[in-house]
Amino acid sequence: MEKFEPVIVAFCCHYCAYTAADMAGSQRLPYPTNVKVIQVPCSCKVDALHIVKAFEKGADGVYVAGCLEGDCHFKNGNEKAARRVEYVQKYLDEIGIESERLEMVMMSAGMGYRFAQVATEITEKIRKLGPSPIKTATAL
Amino acid sequence: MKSESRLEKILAAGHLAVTSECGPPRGCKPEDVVTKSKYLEGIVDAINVTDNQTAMVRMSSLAASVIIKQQGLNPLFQVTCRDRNRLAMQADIIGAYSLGIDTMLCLSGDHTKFGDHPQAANVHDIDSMQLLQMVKGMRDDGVFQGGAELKGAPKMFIGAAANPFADPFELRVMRLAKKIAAGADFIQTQCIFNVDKFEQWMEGVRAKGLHKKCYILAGVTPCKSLGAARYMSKRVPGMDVPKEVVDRMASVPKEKQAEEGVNICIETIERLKKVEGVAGFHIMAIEWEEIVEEICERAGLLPRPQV
Amino acid sequence: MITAERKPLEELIEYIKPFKRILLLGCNECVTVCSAGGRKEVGLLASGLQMAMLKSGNNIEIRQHTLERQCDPEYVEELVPMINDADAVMSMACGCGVQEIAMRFKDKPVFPAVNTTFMGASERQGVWAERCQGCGNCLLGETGGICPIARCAKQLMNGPCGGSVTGKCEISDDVDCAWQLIWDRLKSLGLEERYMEITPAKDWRSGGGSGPRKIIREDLAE
Amino acid sequence: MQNSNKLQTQNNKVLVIGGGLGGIRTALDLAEAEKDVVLVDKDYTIGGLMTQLDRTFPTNNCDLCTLAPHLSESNRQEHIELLTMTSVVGVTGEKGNFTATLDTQPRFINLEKCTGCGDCLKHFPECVRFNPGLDHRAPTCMRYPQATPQAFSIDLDKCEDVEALVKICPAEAINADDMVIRREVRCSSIVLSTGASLFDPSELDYLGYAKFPDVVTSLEYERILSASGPTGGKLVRPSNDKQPKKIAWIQCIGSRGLQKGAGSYCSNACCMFALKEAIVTKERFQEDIETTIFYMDMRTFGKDYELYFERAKNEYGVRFLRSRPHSILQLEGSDKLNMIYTVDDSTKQLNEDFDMIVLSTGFKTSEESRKLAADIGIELNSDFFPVTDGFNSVATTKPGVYVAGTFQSPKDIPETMVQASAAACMAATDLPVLDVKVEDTEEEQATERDVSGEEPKVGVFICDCGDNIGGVIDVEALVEEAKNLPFVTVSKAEGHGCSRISMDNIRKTIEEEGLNRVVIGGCSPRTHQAKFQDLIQTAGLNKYLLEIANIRDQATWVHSGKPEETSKKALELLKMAVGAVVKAQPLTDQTLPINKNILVVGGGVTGMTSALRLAEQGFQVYLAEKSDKLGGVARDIIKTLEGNDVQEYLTDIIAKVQGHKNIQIITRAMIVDHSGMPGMFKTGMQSGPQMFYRQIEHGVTIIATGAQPNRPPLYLLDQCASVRTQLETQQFIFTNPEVVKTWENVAMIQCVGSRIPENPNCSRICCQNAIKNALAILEINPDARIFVLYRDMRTYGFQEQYYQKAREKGVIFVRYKADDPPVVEMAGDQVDVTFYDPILSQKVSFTVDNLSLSTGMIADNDSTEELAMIFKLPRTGDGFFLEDHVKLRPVDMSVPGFFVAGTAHSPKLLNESIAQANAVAARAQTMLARDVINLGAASARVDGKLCAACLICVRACPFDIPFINADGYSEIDPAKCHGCGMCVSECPAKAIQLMQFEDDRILAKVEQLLERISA
Repeated sequence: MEKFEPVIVAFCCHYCAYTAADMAGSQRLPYPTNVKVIQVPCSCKVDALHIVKAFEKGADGVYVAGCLEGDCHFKNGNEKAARRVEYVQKYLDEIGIESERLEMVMMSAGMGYRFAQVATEITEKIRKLGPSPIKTATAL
Repeated sequence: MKSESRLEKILAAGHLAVTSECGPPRGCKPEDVVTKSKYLEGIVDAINVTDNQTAMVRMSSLAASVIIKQQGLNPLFQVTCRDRNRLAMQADIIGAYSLGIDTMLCLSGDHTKFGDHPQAANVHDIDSMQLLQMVKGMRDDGVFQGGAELKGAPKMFIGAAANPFADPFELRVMRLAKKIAAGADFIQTQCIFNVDKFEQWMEGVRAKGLHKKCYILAGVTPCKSLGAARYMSKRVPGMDVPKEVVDRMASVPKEKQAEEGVNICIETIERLKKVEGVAGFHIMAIEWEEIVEEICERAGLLPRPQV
Repeated sequence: MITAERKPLEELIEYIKPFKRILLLGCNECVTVCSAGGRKEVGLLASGLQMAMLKSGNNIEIRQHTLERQCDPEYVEELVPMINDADAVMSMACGCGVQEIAMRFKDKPVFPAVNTTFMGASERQGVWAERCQGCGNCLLGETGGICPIARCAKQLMNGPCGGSVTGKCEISDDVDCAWQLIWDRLKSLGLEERYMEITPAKDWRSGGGSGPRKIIREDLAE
Repeated sequence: MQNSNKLQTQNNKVLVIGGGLGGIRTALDLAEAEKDVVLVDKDYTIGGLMTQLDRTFPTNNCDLCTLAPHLSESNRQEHIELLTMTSVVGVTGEKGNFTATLDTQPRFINLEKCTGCGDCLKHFPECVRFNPGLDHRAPTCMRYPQATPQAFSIDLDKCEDVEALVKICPAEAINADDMVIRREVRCSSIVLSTGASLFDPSELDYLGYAKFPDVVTSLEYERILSASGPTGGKLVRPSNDKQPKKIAWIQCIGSRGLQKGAGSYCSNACCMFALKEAIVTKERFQEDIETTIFYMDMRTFGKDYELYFERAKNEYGVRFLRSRPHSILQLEGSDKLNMIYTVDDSTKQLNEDFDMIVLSTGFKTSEESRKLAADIGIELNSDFFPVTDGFNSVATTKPGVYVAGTFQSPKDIPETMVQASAAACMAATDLPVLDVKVEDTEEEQATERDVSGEEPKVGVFICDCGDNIGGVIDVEALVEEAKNLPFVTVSKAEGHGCSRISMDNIRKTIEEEGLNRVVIGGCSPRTHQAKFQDLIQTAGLNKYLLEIANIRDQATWVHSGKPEETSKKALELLKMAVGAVVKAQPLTDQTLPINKNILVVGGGVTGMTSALRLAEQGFQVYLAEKSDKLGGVARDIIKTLEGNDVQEYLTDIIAKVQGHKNIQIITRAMIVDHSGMPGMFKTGMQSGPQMFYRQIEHGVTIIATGAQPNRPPLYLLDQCASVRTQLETQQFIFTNPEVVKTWENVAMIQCVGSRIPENPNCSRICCQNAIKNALAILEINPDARIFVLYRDMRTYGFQEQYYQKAREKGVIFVRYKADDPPVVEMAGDQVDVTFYDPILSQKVSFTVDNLSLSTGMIADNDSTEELAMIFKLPRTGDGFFLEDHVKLRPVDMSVPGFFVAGTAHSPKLLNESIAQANAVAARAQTMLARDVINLGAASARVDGKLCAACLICVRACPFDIPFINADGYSEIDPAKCHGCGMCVSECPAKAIQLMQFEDDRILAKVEQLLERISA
């Protein structure tokens, strides 16, 4: 079997995380290619359904990236998103998908280095976890 | 006289009554009931027999009451609304009376959540107020709760509980009045540690003349240890153990704590004796029945009067 | 409204294991409002079941549909074209909805996906609390509009037990003492003396004590 | 832009000097009001001090994302000519007709051509200015992706091979022959917002700043905390890179005349700055770190600042010591800093070790600013700050020249923003009023093609962005692969996609091929979406039929050394974009016509000032006052601390307001209803003695309802004739000087009814009030003995000088503690005051002839509550109206079209209220200058058929926009929706969609990315 390269979806809020990704870009901070960003206006826009669907379609990892606590452009969307992520993590456990495959992270717009660091750490973590059980099951 | 109850006689004669309690065993060991009740022989006027206390299954209060009765002592049969519907309760009351039990206490009962069968349904077909009404109806009017006539009415001396420390405080005197209206002949209160608050409650009781309408037995408990004091202050709902009591327990070495607990209890009794309307004491020495004698002795409650 | 909570996935998987094609049904009434069985939860459950089954090597087909109301036969009739394609139905409606499906489609297995919990109100976003037990003989008029049967852990009808502390019930700090609430209400209505009236033992026949209940409005019933 | 050919000869512009936060605000306010601005800054990018801050008080937010749009916006404004690396070398002329001489240093980069690709930086890092300031001792400039202008600057002195450098630029933007350009700009008015420098503590040996690396200034500490700072946000001691365990702040360094070279004033912002740093430190390390602030008076007088102070004390456990540290030493062999200090009024010397010590250094004006002031000819005070008008703090001694921000006086960000807007307002009054508006922007609006019913035809255009994309991956190969994606009709490489030629090509291709969807593979939509939206619009497509795949920032820039994987990822990003664009639907921006009338609620000085400014600009203003007279609280004030005559000012402005043809005054007005949306409000009110009902239509609402003097029943107030509020005291002094002459003892008690649990905030105005009255009493009766019993003297800014003067004149200041307040008893006509004297360490008692209580101001809760309900405006816990953004939008409210000014916002002085009134006028004009408001298209839309009316969206919305309408389903007003999508993701019936971010569009991305796997 070829080397496992996880597919990771990163839902990034426009105001902080997506801007931090741009920041990582302009500072040329490297991170693995496995992370694919989907832009949302606020991390609270990320529906539980989007996350679950991503896993159903075969994502190995998903993370939702919002602003730092207290910094949400829409008052408290990021805190709401964090609670939702926790809820979906429990559901993933029920389904039999390791909840560590889903994460909420927070960063400010200026934290390019953190964006790259998070992307790297999460990719490493998922790599260690191996392919998502759903992916394995569909491959059979 | 409403009944043949020894407790009623003591109270009616104007003596300070003394009751204590005895938790039935968690198994078929009638000798345990005997041992525990023997500690109280000649010390108290009636022995409360708890009904699945703290929602833990024990020998039925009816059976344990009968065993105590067989010892020639006076059981105080406790009945809670938690475990039985009105049919079962009335059946037990008739049964108890038929076996010579003439004094009872009507309670709501601790919630099953706290016991060893949290899965069990809480019956609560009727509440403690309605239970009082029901027993009074059986005794005075000779009818079942459903309206049918009783052939031979149970002449019970009817008790109820009161907790002067629970909230809403302003309702606590009214609630007592309501229980009296429903049929309570005597009252046993929650353990008193906060005497100030109890006095405040009694003031309200006297203002309404309730102490003249029923007998109020003030509940007291000796703390066996600092841990017990802390537990009661923090964990038992509706229990008011002021910080001074806990501090006082904490101020003595461990081996002296039981002694200190007894001291506090006796001082409390002495203080309560001066409160107008207190007709006696209900000494709850949970799993420490042997200490009751010392408390009564030192509090000047012995020997018990003969009636 | 009627409130419900999704059953653990494990239990649901056991139900559908023998089947290949499942029709997962939501209801746009109470269970939507309490976020237990609306379109969104149907989507989440469909996806979750699909994945859980895949993991155990079963590739099943789940179709999703949400009815306006599952406890009315006319709405249930909508399902006729879909029902034949399904080996079994799993309903996210309350117990009433599940039974309606079972009655209408006699030869189709139907399973509940939620536990119907209580009749309640939404205290705030995401929090629902029991308010009524449908005793059939409402005494809210006597108790200041707060129900001691549904909201007192001991169903006390004549006042608070000794476990009421600072407005909370002894069974949990999260539960308000119903009698504290009743008393506060009576006070603010100036009806304190009402407390002194003893509520007699309740007649439970109206509360289901004499078997399953039915309401018939002669003027409407055909 | 430097090389732009715009005519420099018209005098209908405003020159704004200084591109910090304040300068940007001034320029934006003017530009949005359609006034031309020249904004100059000596640095090579704008942003000033703000860009160096980590987080700002009192919300502890990182404000970059709020500030950033301001910065890029300023670049897009056609009315702003931005001249960076430029300084003003001379100014001649007068109001209405100034000529400024400007020198622009060579950047060696042509901004018109530069795409910000960074190739020059990559190859010649040593000679390109882009790196963040990594030396925490010399914070220079923080870089952030929104840098404006988005271009680099070359330091040619450091470049060895100029030719090679020039060649490296793919856009041919490097111009080695660039040189200093001198030009003249004519302008009607000038705004100085050059900011201030910070006090340099190096000279103060005893603080050891020059000797010990672990002694830092507060700004340096800020940089250490900052994620973009030298340590990447890791808090470490500069001496050993280890995390400190104990940190101390020392306040008032360079302020209050305390040190050699210090200003005589209070620097205003340092207390909050230190609190914020201590709190952020505590937030990050909790128990792990001890924080102590050594202070003289905690001056937390701003809106809700006192609560922040309380939180620091009680929630975060920051330790506060009222103390003046004596010296800082480092003992032999120790790596700790040893501080010797005394506490409170004790003389005992204490000794304590710290790992780091932060010096809260104050503001001072820079030599450059002083020189500029001299060149322009404005007067400076003894502390080298401009002398300004007593009632208009932005007006200098020279007509037509205004000043804002920290160059005016030391201040924090919100006050800087207020003054910046106020300066914009004043500067605009000097411009010639233009009657005819030039309509030149709408000329080439192409008609939009109806694409509904068409099969999607997607065009993919991939930029190589020079080497940025093309140098990493094979763009041609990517173009070929993109051709195979579903619905893709055309796939092309486009060089620099954002260059004029490429844009032209794309437009032609769209038209020729009849494309109906466009995907750009290039850089960030954050910077380029608007540009490409404009482009496809000119090609006849709805601007929302566009997706941008950010293959530069998210692929080629960040995966160096892995060309193969990078290509794969770029293709995946394109696939996702194509999948999503296929689902895209044409959307219409929400626009609303604007009603240009203004309703000002409140006829005090604030309301009148705003009304007058707007009326002068030709707008129709309705001024509603609930009482029967104009003037408000100012009617009871006689003079200001500085001695200016309030009554004279008031009489004057009332006359002007009453005489202005554009102002309609409605007295005894009671607002009863309100409806409509921003730009087209309807407000109903009852007015006049008969309470007639009338309705006013207006586009903007200004809340200037003021506050009321507090009158708590404390210290015998209203029980004893010789107890007076400070307001009453002032009146008494002026009307009964002969009685004042007889006074032997006078006491004043501060914080009466303020900073207490029931009213936790500081009333801000009382300390200066006490000083004002104390000085006035001494003027009449120099022998009077005056005790001021205080908790903290909060004489911020230049008020400090009057505080010092009062001390010199013998006023006795005695501090009392909140838990041991003074006791007063009636003693006949007099009053006995007993208080604890910390110096004598005992209680002392005096019989006083007059007791003045500093009772401050409170919100007029009854009326603010009702107004808040009618207008749906948020309020603070203590009943003041809440602004939209505490720092950056201090007079805008969260409901668009609403502004707040004066004491309705929080207690403040008259001139501070006037500044806000002017600021509000400027902010209102930015809205009123437009004919319509564009609200964008990203709003939530409810499908009524699916809605279960569950109220979940109603409760979830952070802005309270959804409601259940008369038809029984949820309705969301697109004009009010902020577009976060919270309701969408919470809706249990899936009945809501957020336009532009519809679920199927997001899921299409997920599916496209993972398609290969599930297939």
